[in-house]
Amino acid sequence: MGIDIIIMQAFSGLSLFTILLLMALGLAIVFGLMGVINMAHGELMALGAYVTYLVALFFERNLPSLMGIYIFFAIFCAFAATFVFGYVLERSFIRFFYNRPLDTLLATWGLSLVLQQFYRSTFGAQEVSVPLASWLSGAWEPVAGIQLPLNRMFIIGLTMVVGLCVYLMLFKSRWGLRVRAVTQNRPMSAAVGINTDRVDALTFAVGSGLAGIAGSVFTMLGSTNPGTGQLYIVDSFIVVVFGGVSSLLGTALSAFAIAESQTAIEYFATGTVAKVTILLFVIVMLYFRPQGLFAPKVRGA
Amino acid sequence: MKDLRTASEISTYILLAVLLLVILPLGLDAYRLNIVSKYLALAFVAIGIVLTWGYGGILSLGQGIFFGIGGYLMAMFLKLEASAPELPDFMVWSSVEALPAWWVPYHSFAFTIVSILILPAVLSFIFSYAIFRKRVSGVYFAIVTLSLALTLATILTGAQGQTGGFNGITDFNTLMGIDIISDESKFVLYVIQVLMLFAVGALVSLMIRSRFGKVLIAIRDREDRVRFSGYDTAMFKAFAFMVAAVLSSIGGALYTLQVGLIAPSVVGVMSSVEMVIYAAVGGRLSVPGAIVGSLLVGFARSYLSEYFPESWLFFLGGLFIVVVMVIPNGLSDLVDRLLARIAALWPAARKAERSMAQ
Amino acid sequence: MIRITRRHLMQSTAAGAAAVMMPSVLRAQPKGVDGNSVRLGILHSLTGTFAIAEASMVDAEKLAIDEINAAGGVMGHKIVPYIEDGASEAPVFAEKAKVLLRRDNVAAIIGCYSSALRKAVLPAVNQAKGLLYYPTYYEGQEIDKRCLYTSQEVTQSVIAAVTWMAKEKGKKFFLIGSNYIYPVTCNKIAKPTIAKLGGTVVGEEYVPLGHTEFSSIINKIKAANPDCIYSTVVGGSNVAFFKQLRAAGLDGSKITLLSTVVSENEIEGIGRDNAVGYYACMGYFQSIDSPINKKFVKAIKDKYGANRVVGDPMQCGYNSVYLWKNAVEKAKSFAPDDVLKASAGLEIEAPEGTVRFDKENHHVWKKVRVGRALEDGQFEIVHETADLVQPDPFPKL
Amino acid sequence: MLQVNALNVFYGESHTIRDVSLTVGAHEAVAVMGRNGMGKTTLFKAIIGMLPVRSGEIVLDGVALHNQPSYRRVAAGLAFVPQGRMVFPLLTVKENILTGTENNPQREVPAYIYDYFPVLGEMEKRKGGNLSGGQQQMLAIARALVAEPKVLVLDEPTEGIQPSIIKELARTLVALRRDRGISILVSEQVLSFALEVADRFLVIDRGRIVDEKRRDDAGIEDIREFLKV
Repeated sequence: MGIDIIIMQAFSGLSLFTILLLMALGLAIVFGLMGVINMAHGELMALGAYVTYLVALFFERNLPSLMGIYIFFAIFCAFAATFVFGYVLERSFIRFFYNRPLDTLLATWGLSLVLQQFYRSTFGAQEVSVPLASWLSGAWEPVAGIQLPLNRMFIIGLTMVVGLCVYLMLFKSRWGLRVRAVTQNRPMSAAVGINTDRVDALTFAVGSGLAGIAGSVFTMLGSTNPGTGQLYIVDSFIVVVFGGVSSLLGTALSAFAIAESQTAIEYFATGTVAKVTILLFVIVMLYFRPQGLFAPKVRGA
Repeated sequence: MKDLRTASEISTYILLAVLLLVILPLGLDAYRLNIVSKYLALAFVAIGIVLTWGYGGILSLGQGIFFGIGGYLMAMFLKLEASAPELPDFMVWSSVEALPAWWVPYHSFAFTIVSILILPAVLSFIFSYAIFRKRVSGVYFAIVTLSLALTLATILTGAQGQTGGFNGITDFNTLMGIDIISDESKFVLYVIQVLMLFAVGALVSLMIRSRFGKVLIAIRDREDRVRFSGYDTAMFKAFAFMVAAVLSSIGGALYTLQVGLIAPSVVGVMSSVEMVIYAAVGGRLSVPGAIVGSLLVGFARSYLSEYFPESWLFFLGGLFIVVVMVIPNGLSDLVDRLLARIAALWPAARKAERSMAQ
Repeated sequence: MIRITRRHLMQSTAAGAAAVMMPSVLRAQPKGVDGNSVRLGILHSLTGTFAIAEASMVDAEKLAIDEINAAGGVMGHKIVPYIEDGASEAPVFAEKAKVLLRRDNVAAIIGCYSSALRKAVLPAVNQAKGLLYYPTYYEGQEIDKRCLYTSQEVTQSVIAAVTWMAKEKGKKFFLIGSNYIYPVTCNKIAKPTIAKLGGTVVGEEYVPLGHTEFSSIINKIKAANPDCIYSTVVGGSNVAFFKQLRAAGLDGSKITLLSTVVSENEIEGIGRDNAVGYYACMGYFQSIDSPINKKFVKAIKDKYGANRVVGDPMQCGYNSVYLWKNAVEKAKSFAPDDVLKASAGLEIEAPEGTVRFDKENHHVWKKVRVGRALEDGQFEIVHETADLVQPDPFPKL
Repeated sequence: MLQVNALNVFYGESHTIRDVSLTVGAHEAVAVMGRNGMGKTTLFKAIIGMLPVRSGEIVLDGVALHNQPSYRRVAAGLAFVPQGRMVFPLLTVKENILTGTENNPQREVPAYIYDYFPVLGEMEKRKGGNLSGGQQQMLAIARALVAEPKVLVLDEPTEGIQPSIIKELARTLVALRRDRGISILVSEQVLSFALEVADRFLVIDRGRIVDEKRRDDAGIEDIREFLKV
């Protein structure tokens, strides 16, 4: 195994890390912070992907000269669409379930079926494909023999930006302060004057919007079909739970750990072995640390 | 109120018995009856879910695991019988030269039956007792079991030479030399299955009414309080979970017999979650409700997908949402409330009558 | 997509009600025939994973039925399609097959996609003494007495594909497939064939079904540095595989990749840009230059829109209806046993050219072609077998 | 100023607060005295909106609040220091205080807060959960104070606090009332503390107000006896 392969493998791990992180960020907010188990989270990603597809179609037909940068509009639209959808969803549906986590799980599972069928009826059962801008296709070759795919580099960069934005919003903004307060003690937050209803709706919407961004970005790597969301949902949950609910840093570390081990195992064994090993490892870890690997030290009051 | 629930449960059993043993066999074609028996196999799982979720507050999204264990073990026996003395066909294609060691005991029917009952019991008890000892909460338990279901499905799909992979195990026609494809034997199986279902249902109903059931309910409502009173709550929960696992396994074995195949998709995440909805529709607090729920969802699935092949998922998804939002305790609760209202009217009505007479 | 007409709905409801009321003995008329119409079952996935492929197969099968009806039907009987959704799940396929055979009493079923689905359906078909046309390429290893296989079985495509690659592109092979029976069998046949041709296999990998993360596999391919990649990756994974392969710099100009599972239909999902320059080996390509194919493609586009493309499984579904019709007319009977008997050696002119049932093994003799994907999503045919290739479902390796 | 009229509250199935009426005037400090389980906390939670009111009214300066969510009541001029403090354990001291400024969002803690509670200034960056009980109590009061309330509602502020800190707490509350002109409604079991802070004393027993005394009333010490029983 040459040094070139080692470098490319390390890069693969890094890339998978950003993908898992992007996937899990929205869920970390919705599930980790709000405690809402949204089984339709994957379908929100699919929504982002379909919006990206529509934006691509629009540019292809009306603004072919701007095809090179459509992806930025697409990511924004995907975020906006899922944000709004998430907001409406929270107000009309999720908020009735705050004290019944297990029921939320079932109801949102039903929602995911409805959404899948909606996509199927609207976009057809076939895969839809989104064109990749020419500056994002191909690979960067710093030295001969090492090719680093440009679209993956783009995703790594974007994830960093998104991660930073989420960090700033949560820890440096008023909204973030409210969210963290509500997370820790909902009734007390209301009793200090925080409009918890609005915080809930906005938080859920932001989490959904992040799913939309993830879905939009994944069109560069994979396929979009009505069932796409199902591929992501369990992985996302595993990343969040493994990292320790209510810790974004934990989510990031857990995504990193899972990604690196998965790519390494995949290289030396097979994809199936990698997947099973990771799943079993996570389950065993959760047995020893049910609060997650990186749960915060200060326990709730 | 409690007597009323018992009364309504007993009358549901009687109605179900009439439906399953008289009306359906007379009214349905043999192939339709076979489809009913598919739902009834799932009803075993639903009864287990009533016990764990409804009364124990433990939601498992991995009942497919135990359903799969039962189903696969039964399929292994049937497949060995079908292909003896050769290797099962999928092993031949996957270049497996000799029968894997863990397959060998499944030449024996007795061993198969025993392991269908014992294996899930042992696995589920060890697993859940360990988890419950850690005081893992409901949501975590749901997600851990969901991941386990995914893991099992991945292993089954991946280990093709040993499990038949994605296609699963199919293509067997006899059980101990008896043809199981013919309508007659399917009918006999059906009757056996219905009787087993009633036996199991009665058993679980009794469990719920026993001291065990009372402690379980107390644990569901205030676990710490029960723990402080000196009970090993983890033991109670694990026991309930074990009973549910064995029921699922029995259901899986019957499913394999009735449907004639078992595959990872029957074991995985999707079907595991769907099993919960059977219990939810019927009422998570009612054992006969679980049977009714399985039948209703099954029928809805079959008929809607026949007449609305493109939009029936809307109905299925909508059903999840409506049940959870509008009738969280399911149909049986709706019926109970209705009965309670009628019962409340009854003495009042009689009193009114009497006063009129005076 | 398919729209169930109101009429069909009422018909099948009525039939269902009748079937429920009537003991089966009373319904002993010729199978599937009522008056001057005949019922044909179509059993594919309209929902779930396989809907991607199967929904368009239903379209092609319905086109064939319309054409036959417009031309006067089968022996004067109009074909009434009975369409059921198997939802990509084997148990549902088994259930729906029973509904079609026993409630609707169809004369034959055309359907199924993956082998799991077919294997779930066959016991029901055998029990009801029905007939199944199976229009998808598959791994062979089966000759069911009540099943007719109208697409290529694995030896027909794999041997042609590998031989062509070894002769034209190089002898170092990397085999990659999804982890299930079809790819495993393909590679089992590919390996001795490659050895016979003097080639070597430098890697063999299987990814879980639905896998979308290929970077480690691509690194393995790079490390092995093969001349040719033979791919049997299926479904949505293909999209990810092709996209990531290209992004990693291994596009069609740098490496030869040939798949036996990618047809024009899949290309639409993979994205034309991503597939350019890669090869596929199939019995049928939309670009086949023959009058009968042009007519077929035009009919599809007229009926379903100018953007529709036609792939191998669609065409095989379409052929299946004609193969059934011709067999019925040859047998002068709708009875499945007669149709089966008449099918041995039956030959038709299909869009892909001559297709002929083997005298014994229920599979078809057909030409096999290698095509190179172009920018418009079509394949340029670069190789075509000289003669019809013999089906050999149980090859001796 | 704050009027509670014929309030009835249920805690689960049990009728915990029965026809309670009370008023707190401008600049007034009122203490609700009672033993554990007599309904003090239920009453206060109902006043701030953490428990629903079955019947009765809560009116602040003519604005009816009993059907409003908690945050509206805070916006109208109530602020709450709950039993057990309930500071946000994972937020820093500064962040904890800032959560109270929803009526007038600020990025910095107003200077007067650290004048009253210098220790909080020193611990600005510590996590709320890592403070001692007394410090948490100060933090909870500071958090309520920055909302600039008309009426400060404190539920058992001395519970689980060292005697030395209790004295400091009493001094601070007196100073707050004097300097900032706010009214105080406090529930207590400790009469000595209440005597320092409040002018008027309501005695609550099994969900009803059974007695009322002023500080200089004869028999004020009877309350002590009552609390002991």
